[in-house]
Amino acid sequence: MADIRIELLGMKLRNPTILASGIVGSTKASVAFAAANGAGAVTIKSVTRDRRDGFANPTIITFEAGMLNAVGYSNPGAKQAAMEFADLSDIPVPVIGSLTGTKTEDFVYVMQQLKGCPFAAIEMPLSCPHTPGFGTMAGQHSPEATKEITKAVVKETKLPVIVKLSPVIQEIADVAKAAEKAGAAAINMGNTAGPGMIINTGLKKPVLSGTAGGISGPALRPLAVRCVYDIYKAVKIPIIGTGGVMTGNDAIEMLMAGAQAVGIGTAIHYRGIDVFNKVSKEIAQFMDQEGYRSIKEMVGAAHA
Amino acid sequence: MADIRIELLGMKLRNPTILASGIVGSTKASVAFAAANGAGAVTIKSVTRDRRDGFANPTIITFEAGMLNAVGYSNPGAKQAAMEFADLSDIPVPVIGSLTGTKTEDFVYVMQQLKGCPFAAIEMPLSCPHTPGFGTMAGQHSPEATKEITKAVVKETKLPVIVKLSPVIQEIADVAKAAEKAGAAAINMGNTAGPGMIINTGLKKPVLSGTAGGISGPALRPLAVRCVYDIYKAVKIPIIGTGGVMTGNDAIEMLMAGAQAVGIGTAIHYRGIDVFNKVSKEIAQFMDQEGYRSIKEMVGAAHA
Amino acid sequence: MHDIPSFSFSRPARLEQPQAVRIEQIVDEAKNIKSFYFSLDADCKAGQFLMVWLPGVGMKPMAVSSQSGKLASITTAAVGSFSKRLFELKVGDRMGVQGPYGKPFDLDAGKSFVLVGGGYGTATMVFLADQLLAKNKKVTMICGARSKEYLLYTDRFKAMKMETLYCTDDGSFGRKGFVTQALKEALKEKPDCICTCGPEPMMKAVLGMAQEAKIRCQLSIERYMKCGIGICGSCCIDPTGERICTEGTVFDAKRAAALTEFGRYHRDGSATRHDF
Amino acid sequence: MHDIPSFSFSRPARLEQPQAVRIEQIVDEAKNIKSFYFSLDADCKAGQFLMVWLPGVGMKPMAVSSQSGKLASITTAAVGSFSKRLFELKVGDRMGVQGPYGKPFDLDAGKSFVLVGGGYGTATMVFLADQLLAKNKKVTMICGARSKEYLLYTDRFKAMKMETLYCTDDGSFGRKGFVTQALKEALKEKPDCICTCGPEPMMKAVLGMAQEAKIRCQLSIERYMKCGIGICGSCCIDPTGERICTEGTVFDAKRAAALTEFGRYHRDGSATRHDF
Ligand SMILES: Cc1cc2nc3c(=O)[nH]c(=O)nc-3n(C[C@H](O)[C@H](O)[C@H](O)COP(=O)(O)OP(=O)(O)OC[C@H]3O[C@@H](n4cnc5c(N)ncnc54)[C@H](O)[C@@H]3O)c2cc1C
Ligand SMILES: Cc1cc2nc3c(=O)[nH]c(=O)nc-3n(C[C@H](O)[C@H](O)[C@H](O)COP(=O)(O)OP(=O)(O)OC[C@H]3O[C@@H](n4cnc5c(N)ncnc54)[C@H](O)[C@@H]3O)c2cc1C
Ligand SMILES: Cc1cc2nc3c(=O)[nH]c(=O)nc-3n(C[C@H](O)[C@H](O)[C@H](O)COP(=O)(O)O)c2cc1C
Ligand SMILES: Cc1cc2nc3c(=O)[nH]c(=O)nc-3n(C[C@H](O)[C@H](O)[C@H](O)COP(=O)(O)O)c2cc1C
Ligand code: FES
Ligand code: FES
Repeated sequence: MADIRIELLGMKLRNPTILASGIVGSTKASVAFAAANGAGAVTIKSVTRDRRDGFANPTIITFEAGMLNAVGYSNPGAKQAAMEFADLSDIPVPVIGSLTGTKTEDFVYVMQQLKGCPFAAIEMPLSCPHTPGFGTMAGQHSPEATKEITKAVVKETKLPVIVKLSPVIQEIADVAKAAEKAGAAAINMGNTAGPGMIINTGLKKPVLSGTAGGISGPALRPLAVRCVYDIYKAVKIPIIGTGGVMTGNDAIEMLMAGAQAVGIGTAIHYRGIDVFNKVSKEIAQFMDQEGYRSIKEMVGAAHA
Repeated sequence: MADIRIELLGMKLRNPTILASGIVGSTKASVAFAAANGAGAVTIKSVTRDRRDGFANPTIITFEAGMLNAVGYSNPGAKQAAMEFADLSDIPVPVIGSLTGTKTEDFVYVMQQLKGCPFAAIEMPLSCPHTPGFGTMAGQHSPEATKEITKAVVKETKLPVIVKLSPVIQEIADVAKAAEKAGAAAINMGNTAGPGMIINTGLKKPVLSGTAGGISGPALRPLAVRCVYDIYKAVKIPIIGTGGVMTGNDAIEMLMAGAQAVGIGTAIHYRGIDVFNKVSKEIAQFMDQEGYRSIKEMVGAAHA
Repeated sequence: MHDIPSFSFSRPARLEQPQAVRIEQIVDEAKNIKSFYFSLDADCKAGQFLMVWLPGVGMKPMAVSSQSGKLASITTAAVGSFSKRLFELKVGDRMGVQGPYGKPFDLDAGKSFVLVGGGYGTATMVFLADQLLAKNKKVTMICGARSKEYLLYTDRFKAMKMETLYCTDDGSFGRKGFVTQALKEALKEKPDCICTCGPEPMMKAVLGMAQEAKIRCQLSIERYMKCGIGICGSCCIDPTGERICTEGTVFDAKRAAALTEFGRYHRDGSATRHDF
Repeated sequence: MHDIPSFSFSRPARLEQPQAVRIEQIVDEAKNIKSFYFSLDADCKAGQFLMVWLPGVGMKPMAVSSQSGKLASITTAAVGSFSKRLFELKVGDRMGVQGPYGKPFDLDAGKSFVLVGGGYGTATMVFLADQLLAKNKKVTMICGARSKEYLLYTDRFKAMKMETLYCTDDGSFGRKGFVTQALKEALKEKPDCICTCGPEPMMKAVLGMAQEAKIRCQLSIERYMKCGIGICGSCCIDPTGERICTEGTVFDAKRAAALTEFGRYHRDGSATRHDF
């Protein structure tokens, strides 16, 4: 069997699949569950300064091409999260902390609160498309804002900082370069697209209580792959390719576009919690058949 | 059976389905074929100043959630198109001319060339996501550029001018308002999203020769519906909802979001050229079951 | 034509979106408890739940309390903003319904069953009784409530071929006392399996008795639910992280006993902890 | 569970994307004509075509010239940039293949068939002969070429249970003259159906003869193709607008005769008209 282990930001991963932020992940047990089902690393659900209930339900629905969500960063707040993730010793894979905020100070505050948690890296979405005050709705996805927030958080921690971008910007390379310059250790490309809306024609209403929500799953993949491809040409820091990865072949598309690892979220709905095991197996199968000996050989191969 | 006829920009349509631009449409015969299969109106493929071969093949592929295309505005140029569409008397439905360009002068030039063609309206995409020099790659989707180009073309013709927008801008209402102010008679919302990329993992290359292409079909629908919903709140001119309409229910989602008619392109691949007949029948079926007597009653219903 | 493995997988056929259904019948079951009947084009099993959507209000998980042909029902207790708005609906009104979700009870866990229900958990138990009786199982139903006016389905139970034991805290109907009392007696007959759904302290007590008596036990557990489809994580339970909406709602005694959180605390929609 | 009609439709199961295949065998068929064999996990029928992708070069429609089990082939004439690059490939190299597409010949149009092929159109005819013979039909093959060195499949034909008539413009092999000459003679035996694929002027002549003789006729027509799947419109033909890739490639005499464009002009990738 092919060797599918990777090294990323000093983390040793048994395979290149990473649980994406916000798909389960509010509790230590929930990320442990993904780890028990094969994830190479896991990301917690993003934490904000204060406790948030998020949008009222419905918050998550599917359509024939993927998923729509407008959860709205529900989380117990930084202090409670710091307690929840204080001890990660029984989780067998690296745990990535995720934090977000409406203002730069909030990002810094949450980072300070989470300092005691034994995370392997810190991720920051600047890219949620559907929560007022956050991400693209607050302009955090511009090169300028990306630089400012990244700089402030990098100063606050010794951990590698992963900046998570939005696929909605066509000039995505500019944003990635801004993050790199500001000290980001890696790019997660990226968050959900849109936002999109589904209307129930019988009840004549948008289904999500937030009316519009981020698009994930198969519908998102070509967009995410293109963004990874564009960023790979622009920056030297590693890329985590996230968006619509369902199968080993999808993961390899991401790798060939330039990612060193892949985030997986929505696929849990399509293929079950053990999608991490399944995708890892499929990657190995592909490598055996095609004669690759390491994941590295495939990274960026589509650029040759 | 419910009455599914509509009036749009002075055109009388037997049903609210319109063949979208660039899905067949380079020849009179090809739009006649869509009309023969039930389209309420048809749009020709966009015409540019000079003849264009567009991108090399592959130009169109599908993925599990939709379609990717990077055709690149191949067309025989304004003069030849003017001859092709000089006489439309044997086409039983309104024909909408479509034109585009890299500069405002080009839009005006093509408009002048097509003056002799008996089109019922003129549409202009300012929104192609994958052709260098055009649409979003040239910034034509900004409110400012939209205003400038729309003004210039509106001055040149007595026909109603439909401006076709890109779903990639989150503040889409601003663009629609700019178009309305500049004299647009309607908004087509809208063009493909992305662009996206598919990599063939065996050959290690992006499949489209243009590397990235516009995303259409089911993957696009929630994005397009959300944009229609946002625009409906911002402008008074009618909206044509285009993007991923596959079924009668999808069409009604568009109507309830605020569209008065729907564009259909990619669905021809999923359901055949007679998708116009099928969707029209399904709309009527829905109306009968739910007790609607006219299309108008459904337009914007999701805003109540 | 693939030289390359394509790793196809079967996509879920169903869209996880609420569908508009029309309320066909509303039944007053008890004080502040109503059943809503509507036609549902899906097969439900006892232990499963539906997501019920009231536009502009919310969407909440509700156990299936019956299904006969296409007619299904939920039984709701009026406690807060959502359930109170649901109570305002009339026959002919519409609501959104999505599902069913969750792993159901194992109907083949034996020949004789004792069912223990409390509060609106009885909704799950009456539907389970329907399904067990259809399989010719022997069923004993034990229902608990504060007082007579809170007892559910008394007419439905009467029409079913099983023994039903009522317990009320104030003795206003059936025996006075907790369901555990009645269960103790019922266990003397050595049933093959105990099934329970209701307030968590009650279920915890039932679980303890079942383990002591070495009788098989299945529990339908509730946690805060947003998505119902295994994505949001709001229903994940400590320490395994299992999703009640997907790996549950039904757990057997062994798996339930491993849940350190069970009977002790739960989380709300922001994942903030609350003790029972 | 739908109160609302859901209008489901069956989605195409296949992704219309090129798949990487490995070239297993290359056969020199004639001057500047080669066949490429590769394994294909799809059933092809005569009259159908594949889209062949060479990354960085292009993607072109190519008729299926054989299929036996999983091994299929195309036969290509080296004429321009794409075909010349294809000729540089070696056994073991990879290319992309997508399809097959198009409506095939009707094999049940009779008991006896005359097949008329010219140029690489013979690729379609030899595959059709394979399929007709497998159905125990009587087949007469008529092949035309400029001269002996351009004649295709002479060995393959020899091994097939049918009569083959060769015509060369210069008389260097078989009879001297056009295929129409040979067809005239073959029609004396009153075949049930004529099938043809080749240069359009040739097909137009064959169509005329078939109509005159009142014999059923099927033609495989070519037009510029980009997508192969009925979307781009580059293959739409006047005056009906039918898509050769989807409503074709095979037309019967009546439908073909209605095509005012047939035998007169065609369009290139920009939809600019060119006369034949
Ligand atoms: C699997 C499952 C089955 C259920 N079946 C029924 C049933 O058959 N009948 C019935 O009346 N209720 C049922 N519930 C509870 C129901 O979902 C609601 O919690 C209840 O209707 C109260 O909502 P409310 O807005 O009216 O009151 P609130 O005041 O909003 O809530 C009252 C309490 O209900 C709980 N709750 C609120 N929202 C949720 C939620 N989304 N998920 C879980 N718990 C929540 C909380 O503990 C809260 O304190 C079930 C819950 C689950 C998880
Ligand atoms: C249904 C169908 C089946 C075909 N089968 C075969 C076959 O079995 N063997 C074979 O050698 N060729 C076949 N062709 C033609 C083939 O697709 C190419 O046209 C040919 O290979 C020339 O391409 P080139 O780039 O080498 O030359 P070019 O110099 O690019 O083109 C030469 C001529 O080929 C035609 N052509 C070019 N591109 C296309 C295109 N995309 N679609 C249609 N015509 C085009 C044009 O008339 C052009 O003038 C078929 C075409 C069609 C439509
Ligand atoms: C229900 C849901 C909740 C999410 N919450 C977060 C979040 O809290 N923080 C974040 O960075 N991304 C969040 N995301 C985005 C995912 O991490 C991921 O980037 C996106 O879903 C695309 O990947 P996928 O197609 O594999 O799901 C969320 C996505 C979903 C579907
Ligand atoms: C192959 C293809 C070519 C297209 N060409 C054009 C074009 O020339 N002009 C234009 O305005 N839109 C063009 N479009 C966009 C469509 O008109 C339509 O806006 C888009 O495909 C979304 O609708 P759909 O999902 O129904 O296809 C093209 C789309 C496709 C798929
Ligand atoms: S309710 Fe969302 S994971 Fe269970
Ligand atoms: S080749 Fe595109 S429609 Fe036929």
